[in-house]
Amino acid sequence: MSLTQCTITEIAAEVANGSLLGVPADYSGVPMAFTRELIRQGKQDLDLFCLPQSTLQADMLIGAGCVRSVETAAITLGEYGLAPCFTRFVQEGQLQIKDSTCPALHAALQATERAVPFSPLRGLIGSDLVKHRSDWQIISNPFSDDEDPIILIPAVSPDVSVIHAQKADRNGNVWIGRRKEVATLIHASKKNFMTVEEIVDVDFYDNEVLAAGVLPGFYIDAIAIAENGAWPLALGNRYATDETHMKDYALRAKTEEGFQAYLSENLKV
Amino acid sequence: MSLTQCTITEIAAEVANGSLLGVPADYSGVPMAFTRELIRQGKQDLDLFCLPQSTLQADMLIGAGCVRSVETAAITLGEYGLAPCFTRFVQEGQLQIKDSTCPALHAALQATERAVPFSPLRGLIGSDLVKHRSDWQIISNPFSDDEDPIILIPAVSPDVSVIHAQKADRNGNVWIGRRKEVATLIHASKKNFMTVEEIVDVDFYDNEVLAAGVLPGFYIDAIAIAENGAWPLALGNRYATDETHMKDYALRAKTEEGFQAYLSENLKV
Amino acid sequence: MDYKLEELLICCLSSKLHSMRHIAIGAASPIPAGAAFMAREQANKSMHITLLASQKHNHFTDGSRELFDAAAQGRIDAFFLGGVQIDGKANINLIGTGEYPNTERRFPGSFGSALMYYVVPSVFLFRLQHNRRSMVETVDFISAPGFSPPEVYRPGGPVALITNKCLFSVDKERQRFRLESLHPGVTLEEIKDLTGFDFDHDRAPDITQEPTQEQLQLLRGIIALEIAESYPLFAKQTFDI
Amino acid sequence: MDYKLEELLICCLSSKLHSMRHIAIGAASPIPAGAAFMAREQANKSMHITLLASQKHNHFTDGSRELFDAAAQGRIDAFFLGGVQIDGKANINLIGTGEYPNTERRFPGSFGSALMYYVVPSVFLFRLQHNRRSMVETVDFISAPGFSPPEVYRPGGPVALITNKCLFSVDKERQRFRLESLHPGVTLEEIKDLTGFDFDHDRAPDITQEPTQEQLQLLRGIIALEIAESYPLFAKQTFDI
Repeated sequence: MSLTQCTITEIAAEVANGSLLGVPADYSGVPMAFTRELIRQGKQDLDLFCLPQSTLQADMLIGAGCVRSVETAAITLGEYGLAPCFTRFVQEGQLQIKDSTCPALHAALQATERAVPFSPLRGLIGSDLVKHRSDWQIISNPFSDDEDPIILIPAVSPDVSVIHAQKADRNGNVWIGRRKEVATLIHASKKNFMTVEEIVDVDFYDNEVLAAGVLPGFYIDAIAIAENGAWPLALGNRYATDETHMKDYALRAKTEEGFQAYLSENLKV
Repeated sequence: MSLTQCTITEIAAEVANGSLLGVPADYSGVPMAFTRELIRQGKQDLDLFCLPQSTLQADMLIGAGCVRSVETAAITLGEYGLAPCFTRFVQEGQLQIKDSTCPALHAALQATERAVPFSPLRGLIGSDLVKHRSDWQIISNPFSDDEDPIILIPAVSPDVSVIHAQKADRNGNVWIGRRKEVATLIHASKKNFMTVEEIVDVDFYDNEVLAAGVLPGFYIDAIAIAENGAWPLALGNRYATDETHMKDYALRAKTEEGFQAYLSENLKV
Repeated sequence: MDYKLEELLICCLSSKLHSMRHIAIGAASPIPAGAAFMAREQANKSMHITLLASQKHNHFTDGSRELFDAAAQGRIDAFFLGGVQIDGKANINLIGTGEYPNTERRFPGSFGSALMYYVVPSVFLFRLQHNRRSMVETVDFISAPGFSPPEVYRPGGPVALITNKCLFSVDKERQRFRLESLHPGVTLEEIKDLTGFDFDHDRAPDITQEPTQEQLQLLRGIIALEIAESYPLFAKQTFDI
Repeated sequence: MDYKLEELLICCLSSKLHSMRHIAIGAASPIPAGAAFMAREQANKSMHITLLASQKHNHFTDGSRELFDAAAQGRIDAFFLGGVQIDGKANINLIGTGEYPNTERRFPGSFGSALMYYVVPSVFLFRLQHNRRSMVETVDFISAPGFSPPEVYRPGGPVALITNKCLFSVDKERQRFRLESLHPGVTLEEIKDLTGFDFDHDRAPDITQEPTQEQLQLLRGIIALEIAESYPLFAKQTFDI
């Protein structure tokens, strides 16, 4: 196995218009540098699959007009408030929204991870989420003698997933630590790219303690270096959220004009 | 969260006759010291659920007459040959065997892990394994317009699982490294005990690199120290298999008399 | 004694948590977090607290699905859910108001509520703006229902609803809220005015117990620091740290 | 040239593996392991080899289910399965001979065959005792079937069968084995005598290519060392290391 290195520009070029793009939660390593490059390249009609929610990444892509639909459990800026572009686009009917719930998004990817067509899931019955999801099915649990309805969530396989992480090794393995949901997303996706803060000249597998937190390189098509690649979001315990920037974004992106001004300032190379 | 420490004798006492006992594969940390204590305590009618196979542990329990049934993908001494007691007991019709296949055993526990009644699984259709497993069901994939049979594996929850690992920390967290199948087994079991080589006076969560390989303490009922607790089997890269001992076992356990002589020598405290 | 509303709510919630072995707290829940830490300090040192927004107080190692798995396994005793709207049947709406999908006011989404509300034995609802827009007769969208018919697998559900005005308990038999206590200075009439749904109550409801000196000291000391790790803005506003 | 049977088999198998991106090798498979290392050395340095019995050559980090998941995802191109019995329809029996469940001769069990055989595009069968007890008309127990009806999900299946006597390829259309080559010194008549099932063959079958000097050097050098990490007894017997 060997490292295939590339650039963020090349990764973004691999995302065709109309792709289903895997999007990580704020705690999983959000590839913001890549996200800005997607906007620069003027992507269209992206469908976002969030595991299980998104923050600035989805909000900016939506505001920039790159997105056709979003499947998610939530989009929010967290302590910085509602996601302004998402909120505006949904309220104005400009965005197709497939509302889900966290465990259903995990279950859809876990089905693909095991290459089965669906995962059963408890809960959900009686939630209005189900009314609007014609892709979900309720069956009667075949192992129960009593009436026992259960939801089946169909498998989902993103066309491309991109995650930002701290380190890759010289053989293309990536250290993700406890963030195993990254592995689930990557296992379930057809193509995978990572951006990393740095590539270090070791083999993570030489150390069993490090190895426990590694995503094996054979799942990853190519890796690009992106220093501060999650900025203005946090990355593990490497750097914190840029609070000033996030407050500024939350305020400015409330209007279309404010968001466009933010974009033109922040998309400079 | 705090550590509850106990002894191997106490753990074995928690395994009631007739329990479904979770049994790890040779690479997952086999609790051999605990296994010998089970035999000393004269357990009866144990049902073993192997994830996904077993080696000396199941073979000795079977030979000692502790076992009523085994669900497994295989029982073998690996390079040391067939598992002699298992082979003899099956051939003589003294053991109920629920033959399975590795991914089905994982799937049964993954269902319990998510508290759903079943997991779908590909493969298996046309295998004679299915003929003998009235607990499995074949349904038609409800997401397919074409005929598409698929197996459903029902959830399994061991009454007790016991695993041997290298280290616990002072708060009862256990480092399992890459052996994540241990986590699956523990998540799915009603009671869990660990035996460890040592308890170290740190908190694994103080170090994110260590944390990536930790099984959280809140899944574990109690922990006992057992130095060389996997002997004569290997434990990770801490110690290797005792080859001489295994060759000796493989030879002697081929007959009932030989096995009994082996036991009486090796069950001494 | 001088205390903030948030401090009252933390102490009030905390008293309900003494017997819990494992409490999990989701995003945007600083008051539940404070209540859990308080309960651990005061009643049960071996309690396990999972703060999802924290690194220190999050021991999960199997990715973000582990919360839902552990909850479904019955390993999490208490969880907390908010609601843009909460109705008299304890249905919660985290999606928004108006007609779905192009709601008039859109909120982030349902998060994990559509599983957690079903499987965690003690779910506490909280909403800091108690008014007729939030406490409604019928929610515009059910993110997760308060109760389920008997054939639906549901080991868990709501046990209480705390607001800035009062504490309701949940009567599972009657599938209704019951006013448990009024926060100091609030009247029953006021609650009736501010609440869009019918609820049961005593003629003279109890008053929510005020924080003790000991509680306030704990809260403003070590607990404030714990909260600040995950909710820095909240900690700054409430405890000025 | 002087070589052992195991060396011939490793080199023969290896030639079929040149185009594979990811080869996985299960327990008790030292010859497939050697073949994979040889293919990587000679043809494809970027090939990924997963040796389940190894720590060094096993990059899985999601527990022992990851092999099956990765295979089901289509990420593993080649896998190897043995068989107590193999029949003319490429059905394999890893359970034992005689009537199930109390077989006359019991073997370890079916391992992962009942998924792997269905999902890995190139499954190589191997059996080092070629005789009428192992190469049978119909297996006593189907651990995993050689072929499946069209409605069964089956992206994978058998492509070849290697024994101590010869190499068969698999004709997927006809669902039969075809004799591909005889190992040096073996005759077609001998194969017919030793095989309990019907198979296709040329009138004068090819002879299996013997290991080259280069291959033997590689094998007895770096590859022997790699094999020894996971299969010390085999390495000792075969390479005397």
